[in-house]
Amino acid sequence: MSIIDKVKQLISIMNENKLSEIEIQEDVTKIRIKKGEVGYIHTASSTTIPSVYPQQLEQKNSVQVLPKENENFVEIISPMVGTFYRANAPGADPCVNVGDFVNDETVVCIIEAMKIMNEVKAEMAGEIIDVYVNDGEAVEYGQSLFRVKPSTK
Amino acid sequence: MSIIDKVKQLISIMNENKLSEIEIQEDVTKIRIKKGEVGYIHTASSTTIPSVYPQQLEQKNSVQVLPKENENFVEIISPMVGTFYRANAPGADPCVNVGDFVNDETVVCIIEAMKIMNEVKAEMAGEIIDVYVNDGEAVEYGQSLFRVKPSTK
Amino acid sequence: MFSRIMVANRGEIALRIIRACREMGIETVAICSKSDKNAMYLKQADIPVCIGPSDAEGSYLNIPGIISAAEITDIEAIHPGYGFLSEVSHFAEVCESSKIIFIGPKSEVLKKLGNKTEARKIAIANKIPVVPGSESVVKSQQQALDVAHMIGYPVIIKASSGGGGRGMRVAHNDISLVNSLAVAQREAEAAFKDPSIYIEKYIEDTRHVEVQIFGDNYGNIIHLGERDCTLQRRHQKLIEESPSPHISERLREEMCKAAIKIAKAVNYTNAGTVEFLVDKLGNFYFIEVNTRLQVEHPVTEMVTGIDLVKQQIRIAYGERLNIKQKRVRPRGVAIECRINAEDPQNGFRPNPGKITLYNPPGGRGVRVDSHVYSGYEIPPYYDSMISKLIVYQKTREEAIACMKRALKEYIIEGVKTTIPLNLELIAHPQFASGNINTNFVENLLAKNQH
Amino acid sequence: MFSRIMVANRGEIALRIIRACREMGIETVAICSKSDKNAMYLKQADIPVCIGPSDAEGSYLNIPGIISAAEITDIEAIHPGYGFLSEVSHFAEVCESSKIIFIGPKSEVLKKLGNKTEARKIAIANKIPVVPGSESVVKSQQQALDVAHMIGYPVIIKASSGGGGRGMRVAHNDISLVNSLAVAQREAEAAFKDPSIYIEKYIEDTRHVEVQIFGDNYGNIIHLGERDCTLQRRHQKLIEESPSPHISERLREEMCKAAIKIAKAVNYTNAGTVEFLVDKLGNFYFIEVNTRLQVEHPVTEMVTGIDLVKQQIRIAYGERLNIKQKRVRPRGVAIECRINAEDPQNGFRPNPGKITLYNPPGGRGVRVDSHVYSGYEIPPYYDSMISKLIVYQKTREEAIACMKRALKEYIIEGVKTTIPLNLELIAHPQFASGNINTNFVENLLAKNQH
Repeated sequence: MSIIDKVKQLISIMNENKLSEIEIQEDVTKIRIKKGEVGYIHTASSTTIPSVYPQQLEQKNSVQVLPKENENFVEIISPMVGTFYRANAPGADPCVNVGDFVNDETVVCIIEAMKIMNEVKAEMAGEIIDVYVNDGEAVEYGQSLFRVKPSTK
Repeated sequence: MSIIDKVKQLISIMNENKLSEIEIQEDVTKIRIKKGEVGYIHTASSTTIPSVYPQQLEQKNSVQVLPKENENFVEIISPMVGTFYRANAPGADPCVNVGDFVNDETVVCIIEAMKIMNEVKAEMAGEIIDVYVNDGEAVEYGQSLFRVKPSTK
Repeated sequence: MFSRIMVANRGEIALRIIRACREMGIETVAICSKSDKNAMYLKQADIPVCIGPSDAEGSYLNIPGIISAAEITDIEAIHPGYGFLSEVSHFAEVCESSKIIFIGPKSEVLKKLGNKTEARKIAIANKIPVVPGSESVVKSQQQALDVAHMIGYPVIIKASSGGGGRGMRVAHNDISLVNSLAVAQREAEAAFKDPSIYIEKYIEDTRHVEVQIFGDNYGNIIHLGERDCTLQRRHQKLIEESPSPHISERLREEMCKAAIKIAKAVNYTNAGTVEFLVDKLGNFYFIEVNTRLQVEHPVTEMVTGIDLVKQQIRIAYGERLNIKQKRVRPRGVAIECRINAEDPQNGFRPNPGKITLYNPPGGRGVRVDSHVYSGYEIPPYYDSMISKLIVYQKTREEAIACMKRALKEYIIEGVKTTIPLNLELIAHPQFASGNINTNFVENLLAKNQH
Repeated sequence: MFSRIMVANRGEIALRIIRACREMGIETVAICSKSDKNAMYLKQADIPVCIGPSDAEGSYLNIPGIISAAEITDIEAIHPGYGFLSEVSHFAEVCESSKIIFIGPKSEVLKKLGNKTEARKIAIANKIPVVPGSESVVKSQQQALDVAHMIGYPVIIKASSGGGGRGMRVAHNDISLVNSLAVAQREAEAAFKDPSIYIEKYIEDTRHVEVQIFGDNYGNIIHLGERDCTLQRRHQKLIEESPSPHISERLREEMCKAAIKIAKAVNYTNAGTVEFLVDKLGNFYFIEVNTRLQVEHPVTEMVTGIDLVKQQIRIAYGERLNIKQKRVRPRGVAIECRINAEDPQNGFRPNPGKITLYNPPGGRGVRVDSHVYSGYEIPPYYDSMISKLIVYQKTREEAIACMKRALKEYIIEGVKTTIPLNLELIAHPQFASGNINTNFVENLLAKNQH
């Protein structure tokens, strides 16, 4: 059963039972549905969750899908903590610039950790839209480095 | 199915079913959609409020309207802390019994506080349906004493 | 030992007393008003009894209700906490005549010391220095002016039955004295049902230092050192500490001796506090005796290692004081900050409401006395104090550093609190130097506004 | 003093160290994994740095990541806390070669004492009694049987690189020894990447007593008294206290002397703990040295008044020990309960999840060391300990009463915890009597099931 089918089935269960909210989690699949009717008093979803609460979004790889407003873009994120360099060597040209097209194997930057220069690859195909970090700046694990417009397949 | 298609499908499901929120997660993909309508009032409702939270229900007088399921009944509540007596004097008949009809001025019981006998009046007209407290038992302020079916006017 | 006692109070001090009882194996009856009925701290009591409506008149000040609840729950003693009925001699009298032990001094001592003019006379008779002023209640405007002219301006007008800094007004000349007089009397009438006022020389640049005393029913009286409560806003204490950073060892000894002298003069029993003003020259003046547990008692507990509430209960039960004066050796430094739900942006107006997130500080050297929690609704009917944060360290410098980090950790969302004000005060170099007086906070607040 | 140090740990101990630094005016860099990134305690650090994914291998055990983060944040020293890299000599070595001060003993001391067979040899050479057993790593099944026959059953199999009670198995005869051997080696390989094991006589009816030691870089070594950690479940400590209710004054002195002897033998620096078994006859046996801060260090802090973490930092900076041995005078009684998010109904399986309501106890004598709060999500990747509740009172009886009331006050909703188990243990008459051994908890749990 596809996830959409599951959602549909859940909604009919909700309607039958006059539920206002349902949340299920199976392994890595999580579904949460909520109904609000006019005049209904309901939570603004996360309103009761203070800003300090942890949001656990695990990244399995170095590419991150951006939320709604940027649905067409993805980000290349840092796979380690270290110092970000745009070029392979001091004085050399940057590995990539805005407007460059990259593919899975394109080296987009270098991150130095413990005197070791680690190449970071794009791991996707697309166009570099933005570079978030300046040359020589420190980056942490999971930090966004580049914004990329993926190539349509 | 692309993520965009999924989102579109989910939104139409939401519209059809008047949902206010939907959240799904599959592997590393997580989608959450929320609808807000103008003029909506929302609070944390009661779902997130633990049982220990105070509920401030002020009683202005000694009559209490019961919640939904008993909409046709009201309660006479204790105006003070003390010892509950059903009769005016030891051995005497109870002031009221189940089935008796009372009015504003009917004395329904006595509450002894600091050796003083305080008469409690019905402050309403109706039929005594139930007596919650046994003769000689301690009662606290605001405790329900009698259930009454009010006379229809 | 008692098997069951009643706690006739609410909030943090009720919880404080319930905690002591639980540790002593004594059952507790906790009274509450309608609006406190579901407060979480009541779950720590063995028997919670709702005795009246939200307003304090009908509940926490309702003597017949309290005694009636005491009778139906069959308790042996009542701990009144602070505030509410704790210093009301009539309440102690009613307890005494109902054969209930009032955990505090005898009613006649409450009566004697509760009237400040009387207390002052006792001090004078015992050669304890007092602030120059009217020897008794000022009855007319002319008498007030005469007293003011004799002792010289500025003068301070105080309510005879006052307490907690309420009902006090300073006058700098005849006109302000005449004006303040009427207002002070009206305020005293409203707050204490007693319009009597008296007049004292207003001593500027003062420190507020108080001595904790303890007496048993067998004539033994000791002191547990002093607390410094100089940091006040409108005569309301904000930050208290022990030992006082303001006084010399010799002055400390003199004041403690004076405190014991007054206590002995009235055959004082149970816990009490003798309050003094100290001027910048190191002269001290008796102000009054607080015949109850103080809000700031934890700082004394930290430096002496003595549990004041348990001690109160033991003494009320009839035990002898098991602490010899020379074995009371305060060590280290304790500081307490009062956290009030008040809005500093709005003249410190009480800010009741729901605490959406509550996360108290913890770790080494930190004690929190509070009854609130995430989701607690602060009722609008009572005091705005919602927590006391106490730290204990070896030195004052370390205590200040610890208080600073604890205040920074303290999270209370949903209502405005005095945490930022406390942080500003505790981090102020003048506080660190110890060179402050009772006007420090108001001067600082006035400066902040410019 | 250092101006900036890194805390290479997570949870309550990271918060504990950050608190000490804040009080000392030292900036902190706190590393975290992806799943701890938004943990509230990180807001207390000056610079939080996410160094890797949720699994500890990629984050809290990721030496290159930690050193890289140290380089970009320009820190002077690293506090490793307990667990994770705290006892990994290679990590201390890397720090040393990167000119970063490792807040702990020197790497060669970690290496020497980290291997239990080595540590045992040092003890024997210094005439400290040890449990009879294999003098070194047991390499074959036959060797294991030979050792067992020589010292007699029951015997205990331990991982050379083990710690925290993991990788231990008791065998009562040849068959169970042969079976346990293979399992123990596999477990040791999985847990510590080192399958080496050794065998000791299993001493029944034992108490676990450990001595806190402290050395500076100038050869001064002192002890801070003992902690009793007899209350364990599967070799995992549950409740710790100081002083030990099990030992005589003479035994205490002997053990403390032995601890210092071992520390001197290896030129021990910074904080460490020498662990002993005590049998019912009052004989003691050296087990191992924990070359780091212990989970249960707060009980020593309470009775000695010394902040162990601040002391560690000062000594690592190069300060001399400013405490003379004879001025260390423990007073009072401290007890700690570990609160784990575990389900006692399900074999104490870790119970991660969201804490919907969190309300820690407070008041006199109560210390809470915890990083959690209402709304905190316990990640499933790490240790299940979410809080340490410590009480401090004058007598053991009072400490037990205080712990009882504090545990009863403690509210953690949303996940199952060991609070009820702690309450059962602390309220048990046998715990009060002090007459327990390391099997007490398991015997009690077994009894509960019938």
